[in-house]
Amino acid sequence: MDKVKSKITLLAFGQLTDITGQSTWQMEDITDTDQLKNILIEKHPALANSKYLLAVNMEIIRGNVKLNPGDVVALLPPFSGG
Amino acid sequence: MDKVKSKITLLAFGQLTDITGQSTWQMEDITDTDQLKNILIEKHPALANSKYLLAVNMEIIRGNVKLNPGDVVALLPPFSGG
Amino acid sequence: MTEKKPKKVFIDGPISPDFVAKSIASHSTKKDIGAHSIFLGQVRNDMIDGKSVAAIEYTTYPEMADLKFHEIREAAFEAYPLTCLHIYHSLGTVLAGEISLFVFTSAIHRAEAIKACEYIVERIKHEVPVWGKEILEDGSGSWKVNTV
Amino acid sequence: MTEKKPKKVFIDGPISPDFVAKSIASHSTKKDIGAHSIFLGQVRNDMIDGKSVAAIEYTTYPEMADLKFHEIREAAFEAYPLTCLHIYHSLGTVLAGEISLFVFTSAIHRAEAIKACEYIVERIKHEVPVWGKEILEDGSGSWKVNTV
Repeated sequence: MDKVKSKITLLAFGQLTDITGQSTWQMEDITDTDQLKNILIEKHPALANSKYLLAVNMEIIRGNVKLNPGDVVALLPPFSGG
Repeated sequence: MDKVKSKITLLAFGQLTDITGQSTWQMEDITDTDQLKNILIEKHPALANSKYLLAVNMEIIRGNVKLNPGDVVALLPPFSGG
Repeated sequence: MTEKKPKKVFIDGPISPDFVAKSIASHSTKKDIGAHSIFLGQVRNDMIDGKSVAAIEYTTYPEMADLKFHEIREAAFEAYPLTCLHIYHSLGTVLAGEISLFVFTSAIHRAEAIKACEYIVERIKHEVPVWGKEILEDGSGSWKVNTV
Repeated sequence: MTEKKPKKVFIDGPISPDFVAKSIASHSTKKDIGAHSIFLGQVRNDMIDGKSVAAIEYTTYPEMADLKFHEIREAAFEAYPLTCLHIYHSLGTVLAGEISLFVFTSAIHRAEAIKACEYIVERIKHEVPVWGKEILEDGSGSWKVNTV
């Protein structure tokens, strides 16, 4: 039960899904976005060379941000709509 | 014959036709645009209070311009296309 | 002046939405186009002396207008890398709510299409000898003055 | 954030010229409108590594895109005195030559409609989470990068 609560949801889009191999998944025991980024780069080294922004609960963040259980963190490659 | 050759053609457009009462006519023995304007205002005093530009052979002119037989002089009120 | 023949700009009566659609559709074969910018002028039912405008009757000095449209077209192609450029203007009666001006620019990238369209609309409003007589609901007329 | 429900922006597949025509026609009853400005994004058949783009497949982060479109709409109405504003964007496959973005602003005077349309297009390109994968003629894919 506590485990479910401690999870954050990850979303990847566009070219980043080629690197992450999945577009949505969950992770446990992540305290902030710096820690998250390090773990992601360890798992997917190609992310280090990728340009992307993080959105926490649909808001783009800069710098390090504390994460809470239930947060949705999205990895957004450069937009190319229109 | 010479009389025909010495004529210039006048064109009036838009609200100016309400003043001139005609949209195209000819005039004789006009040497320049200053003289033309004076004659027109004499005939149609309301022109003195009208905003308009003169085009000689489809080119808008400023200041006084010499007129030659066969020239087409147009009285252009402010444009309101679109 | 070039020797190119001026393109037909004037249309009798209003410009229909279907005409705009056909113009757009005809560009689907030009696959280097990335952006279209369109301006449409629509006749407003402004109130004048307590009476609303029912229609505008457009007249022109056709030879000079053709020359001006041609100059504006050439200048736009000179100033912006456009793929396509079309200008249509109504003559005669256009009812309130109907369209009387249609400017359509196409380019590889958006900035050029957008800037060129705006440039052309401004030049048309200031330089092309067209006059609109506003026909009021009671049938009387009032000469239109453009917003600068 | 207001309580207004975000308007539907996304369309499956290309935006047809007829859809644009219907949007234009629906404004003929709004007789205080004097000017419409329309931007259309069209898919280009760019050459990538010697192969031409046959189509773009658009995907999005729907919840965030809806939020962004809503923010952009509110900001545009705040910044410009608009009568109407419509935004449509394609999802899924749009072939080269077809239209994937349709921004439509209407105002009493031309300056507001034109400026607002440009403002909205720029914000969409920079802020809305949509991604285009260019599908090349041999079926391979290449992720699109927007012109800044």
